[in-house]
Amino acid sequence: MANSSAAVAIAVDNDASPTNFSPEDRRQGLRMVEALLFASAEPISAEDLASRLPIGTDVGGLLKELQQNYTGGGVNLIQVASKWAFRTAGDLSFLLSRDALEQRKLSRAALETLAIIAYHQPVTRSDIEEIRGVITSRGTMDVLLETGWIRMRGRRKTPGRPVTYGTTEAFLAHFGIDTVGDLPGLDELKAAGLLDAGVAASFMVPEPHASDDLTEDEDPLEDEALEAGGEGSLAEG
Amino acid sequence: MANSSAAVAIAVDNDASPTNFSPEDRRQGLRMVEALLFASAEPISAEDLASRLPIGTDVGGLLKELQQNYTGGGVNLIQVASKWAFRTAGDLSFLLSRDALEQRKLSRAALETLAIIAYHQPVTRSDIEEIRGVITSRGTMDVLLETGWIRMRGRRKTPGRPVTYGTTEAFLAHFGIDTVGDLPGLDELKAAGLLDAGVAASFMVPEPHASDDLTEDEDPLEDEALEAGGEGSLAEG
Amino acid sequence: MWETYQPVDRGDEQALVVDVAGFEGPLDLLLSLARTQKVDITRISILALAEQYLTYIEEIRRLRLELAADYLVMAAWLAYLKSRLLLPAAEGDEEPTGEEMAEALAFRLRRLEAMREAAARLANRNRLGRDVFARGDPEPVQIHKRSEYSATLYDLLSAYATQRQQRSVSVVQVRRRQVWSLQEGRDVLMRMIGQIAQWTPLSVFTSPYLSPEMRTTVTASAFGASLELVREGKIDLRQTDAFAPLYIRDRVHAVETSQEAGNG
Repeated sequence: MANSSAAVAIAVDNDASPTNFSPEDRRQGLRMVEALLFASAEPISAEDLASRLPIGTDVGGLLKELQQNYTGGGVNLIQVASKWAFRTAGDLSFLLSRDALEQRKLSRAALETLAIIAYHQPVTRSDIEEIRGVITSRGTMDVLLETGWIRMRGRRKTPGRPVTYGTTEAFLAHFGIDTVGDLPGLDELKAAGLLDAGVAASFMVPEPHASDDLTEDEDPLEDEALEAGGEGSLAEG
Repeated sequence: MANSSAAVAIAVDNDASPTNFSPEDRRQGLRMVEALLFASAEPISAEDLASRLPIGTDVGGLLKELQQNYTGGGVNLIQVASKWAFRTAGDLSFLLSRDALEQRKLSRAALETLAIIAYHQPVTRSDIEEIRGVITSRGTMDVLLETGWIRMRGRRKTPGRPVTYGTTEAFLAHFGIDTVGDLPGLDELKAAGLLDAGVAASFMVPEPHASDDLTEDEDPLEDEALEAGGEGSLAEG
Repeated sequence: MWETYQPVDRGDEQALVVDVAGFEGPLDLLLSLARTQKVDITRISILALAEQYLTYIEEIRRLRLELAADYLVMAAWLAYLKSRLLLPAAEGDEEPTGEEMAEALAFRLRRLEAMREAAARLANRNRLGRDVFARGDPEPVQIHKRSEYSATLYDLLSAYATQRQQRSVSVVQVRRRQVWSLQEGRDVLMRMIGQIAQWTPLSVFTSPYLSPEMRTTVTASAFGASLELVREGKIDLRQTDAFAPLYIRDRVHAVETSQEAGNG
């Protein structure tokens, strides 16, 4: 993940050979970035912005400037899911609670499972069960899949080829996280060895890995698995 | 309209006896107004804003200040029907529209019509219908005009003054021919196997009129015809 | 969002009689018991914890409460762990030592605890649609579809030649066959379905258009159009038997009518 976001920065920098952009061009560029981001409810990537702006626009620089301009305001420019979005300032949540969408309350089991998937991804159902020490009910996974916050990534290259799970962009967007590497407390957990397999060295619990690319010990999902995911994961348990 | 917004301003001013609001309170008020307007699905009236802000907040003043802050930016705070909303700056509306190019094939009817226009130009819609033996649908002509391969040349000097059609430079460019005079004639079509050798002796393939100049029995198009081409051609049929 | 974890107060004997169903498995129960040691989970006494767990399980069994197998398996394992911790390991023992086993359990408890904290941290973040909000009235990008047509000279010439040739032959025909296009059939139906809530034979819709020689084409295109409308959810189509008359009904209208009937 860190790698891919570095790649983005480089790509943007490459584009942005700020050749002969006048201060006026720059001001106009800033207005355009502001308008594009403001108009969209969904986060937009720097590449996407670049593709909609004059060639050579220093998108990275403009984004930083814009972010600076909005700092401390009632609306902030934030980075989520490796993209950019305007969001109301977090401290004003009391003011806007009236607008809050009715959100489905996740059970404690579901939230715990979500956290395990986020911090340990790619992770199989039996990994989750090993950590929680209890069978994961079918309903828990269904609820999480329904939120769109987790997805089936692939299959682990181990006997039984269990389905692996990971988080989605929607997860990052919902929780206001830029990349999986930015999960709160991730470094401390890593340092404490709590993301290591530890007990049963027979299976691997790698570091969170949300990139769409499969890891070495993952195979792609076949179509059948995507449709009948429940069945696939049952076989695992 | 102007009246009702004046009334609002007065009402707000009445509410807003800015008693003892510190600069910090004012800054916070501005942030709140900004966040509320940003998150709202529709424009909000000053009264509505006031009802969600601390009592005594100078909503009118804050709105003016906020509007000032956004002036010249990519997004503006505007008044619609005496309510307030953020909107993309008018001069940047082009950012919010995108062209999607779609590759399409011409229908059989359009191809036939196009070929008839090419060979028989200048030709009216009823000429085409006589040659094809079917009514030319409005859509067919629209599609052909959209391709840029045909154009309205003028009007025939006959009762009803029907519009005459011909091909364009773009037509020649697309089909890779220099002039319409280079379109294959009867013998060439036969040689190419496109026409049966035994076609009736009376069967003729016209020599296309290659010049952009109007023929003797054509009048120039009036400007109105260019604009309301559709209507003009309806009248013909 | 996050149901706060409520450690069961086990300060006295009364508290031991707790519904075991409230726990999410033996690890959860162990974590909960560990809290009663009132020490940092990293410095917990596994031996004391094992004893607590076993006491608890015995109490539950004494009360003849049902226990899931998981809890009993854990109890058996903890009893074994206890014995390993209390008795010196035999010479050449291949099995893990009591300390290793205790450490493994402590690790699992720490890890579960850490994941719970992580879950709570996630749940308490400023969340989209709850604490922070996106633009409420986004201005979507308008996509203007522009078509680019392509055709080859061959397409053009063969269309021309074929058409002219067919036509030169068909001139002989006395009368041009009239065809009711799919579009026309569709237009007629669209104009009319708004008015028809009850099942109506399709032929009623087309009859004003029927002349003997046109009957076939009209019926075919009206039928084709009606299928398209069914697909778009605008009308319902019904036929009781093969070759029986087709009935159609305006779907929107029909729904409203049935609702009214339901209310009345």
